[in-house]
Amino acid sequence: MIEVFIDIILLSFIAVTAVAILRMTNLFAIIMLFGIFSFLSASLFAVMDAVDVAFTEAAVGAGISTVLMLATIALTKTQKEKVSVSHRHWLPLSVVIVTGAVLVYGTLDLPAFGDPEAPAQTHVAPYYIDKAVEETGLPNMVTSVLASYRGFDTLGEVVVVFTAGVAVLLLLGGKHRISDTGTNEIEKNEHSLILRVVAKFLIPLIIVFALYVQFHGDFGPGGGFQAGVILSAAIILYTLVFGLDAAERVIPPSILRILASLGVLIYTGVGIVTILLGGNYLNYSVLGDSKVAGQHLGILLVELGVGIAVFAVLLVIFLTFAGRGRP
Amino acid sequence: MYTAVSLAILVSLGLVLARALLGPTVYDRIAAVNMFGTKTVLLIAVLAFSSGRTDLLDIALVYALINFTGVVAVMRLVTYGSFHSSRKADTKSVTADKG
Amino acid sequence: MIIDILSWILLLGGGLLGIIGGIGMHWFPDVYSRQHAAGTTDTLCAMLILLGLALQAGFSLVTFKLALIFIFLLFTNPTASHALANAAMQGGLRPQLERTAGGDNP
Amino acid sequence: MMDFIIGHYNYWVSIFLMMVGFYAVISRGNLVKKIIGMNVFQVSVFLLYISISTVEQGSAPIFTEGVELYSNPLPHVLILTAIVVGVATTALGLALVVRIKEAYGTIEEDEIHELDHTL
Repeated sequence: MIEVFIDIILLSFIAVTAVAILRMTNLFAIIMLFGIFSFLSASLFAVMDAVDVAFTEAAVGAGISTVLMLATIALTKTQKEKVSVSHRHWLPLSVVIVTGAVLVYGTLDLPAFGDPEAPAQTHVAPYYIDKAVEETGLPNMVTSVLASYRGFDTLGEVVVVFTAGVAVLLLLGGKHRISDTGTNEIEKNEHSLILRVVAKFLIPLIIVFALYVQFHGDFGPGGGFQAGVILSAAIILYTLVFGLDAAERVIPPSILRILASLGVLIYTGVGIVTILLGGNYLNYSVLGDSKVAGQHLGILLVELGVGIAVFAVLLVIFLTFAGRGRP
Repeated sequence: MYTAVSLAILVSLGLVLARALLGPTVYDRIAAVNMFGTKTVLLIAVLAFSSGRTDLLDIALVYALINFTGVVAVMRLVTYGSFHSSRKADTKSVTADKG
Repeated sequence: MIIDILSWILLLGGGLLGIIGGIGMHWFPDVYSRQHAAGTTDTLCAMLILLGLALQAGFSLVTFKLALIFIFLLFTNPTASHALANAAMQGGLRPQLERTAGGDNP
Repeated sequence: MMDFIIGHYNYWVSIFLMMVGFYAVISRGNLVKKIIGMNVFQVSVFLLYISISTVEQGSAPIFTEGVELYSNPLPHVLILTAIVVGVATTALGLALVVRIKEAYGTIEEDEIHELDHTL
């Protein structure tokens, strides 16, 4: 009962936050509120038993997306949204109200929240719940569905992430000089000592935790996507505290580009190996002595590929944003 | 018992959310986001115990770690104006905030 | 039994501090005093609740994770408060030293 | 009646968020605001999917001894990957905004249209 109550309260909070995001004009404040919005949605996922999803949202929303939006604000030098008076507000408002009303009418026939007899619960899901543990030997069903049963789907997603990274590089990667930063100062970090000491202590722990998430993902919540995001957040923290040049000395962008390709290559390569061993593409059963061992090995490799690709792509995106307009 | 604690955390979440909505300066909002993050960590930790799913503690752990990155990013932007230069930016434009 | 009562007291104390911190964010007149109220109660609230939960968990991997969360919060929270106050000061915001006549401060 | 409201509250809030995001995209001229509106829209879809996957009294889909009822793992998989893809595509959108700013000097839609016409 208490979970339903928490659920309702959090949903009300998230609705209030969304309206505030809509009404505010200061973009900086909006991004702060968007951080809170993402905290709330991750808590909601946790309340609704979606542990892995909450994990991903926690790692993405609190770190990466806020940082990227802030970088955009810095690059476009726009703090405030211009509100034009001439805008006719009734047209979009009426479109939205009509669409919303139709959608709400549609929900009246939906099964109630948490109904175990709902159509979504009775088709393919029972198969996964009954067979996944037995067929792959992994307790975390989300991982086995992600990497094995729906391996094609995940391959597609990884390629989309990779493509987005390439596109960001093409758009912002080149050297772009801004005229007003004429002084060539030596990158000297003025951030306070306290921040640097704490960051030095935290960053190794974040990296170790990311590795735990990567390899424990078969048994508990976690996996390649989450680990990649957490690992890139660690390097982003390093960049923020010690400066961009220092970070590029630690991980040169050329290596990151190779890593991003390598991640996707590992994923597709596992598929090719399964074909060569006489199975179907991404059917890991042929990889090991027994079916279960093969599945386990295949999932481990594929998750590793996903982790490397996501880590490298997100970091490339961040470094490209951060380095834009550098003198 | 867990119910009482989660209710208390929800109340404080509401109060912090109100502060984030009201402003008036950016720093109030940043403080609110930071405190919201900590309270979310606690809420998830309490929830992990009340429902007996201790896996949720991993999420709380992620939050405790990643929340810091976001706050540092905001500080850096407010103080330096960009992520690559170490020159002090004209911060007046950022701090002059009316919600 | 004693451990149970002790952990309940800790949990309730933590919850109470959370609410007090939330009220503190509205009670005080300027950024620095609000940050003071939020930062101090926040860290202690987290400490009490995590300690209370650890007492419930006994000695296991769960306690270890709670201890990790505890250590992270112990380090990051005051650091964030420090960085925030520092940024506010550099941003040109002065602490309000005089009591305002019509304010809602005590 | 109360049961009906509690049973559908999740869907209604999802739709509300979706409409807030939609409104931000179609009525606001600022491109960053539009992208944030798109993100709100996106989160509403995530919430809807996860709401559908939830089973009352169910446990998280990680096999544990003695647990019979699990939530549906399939929407979790879809949304998990969608979140990471979402942040990558958001980054792409933001990169486009940065380029538009460099080319036009503004990120307000009206002003961009005006500049297009005067050229």
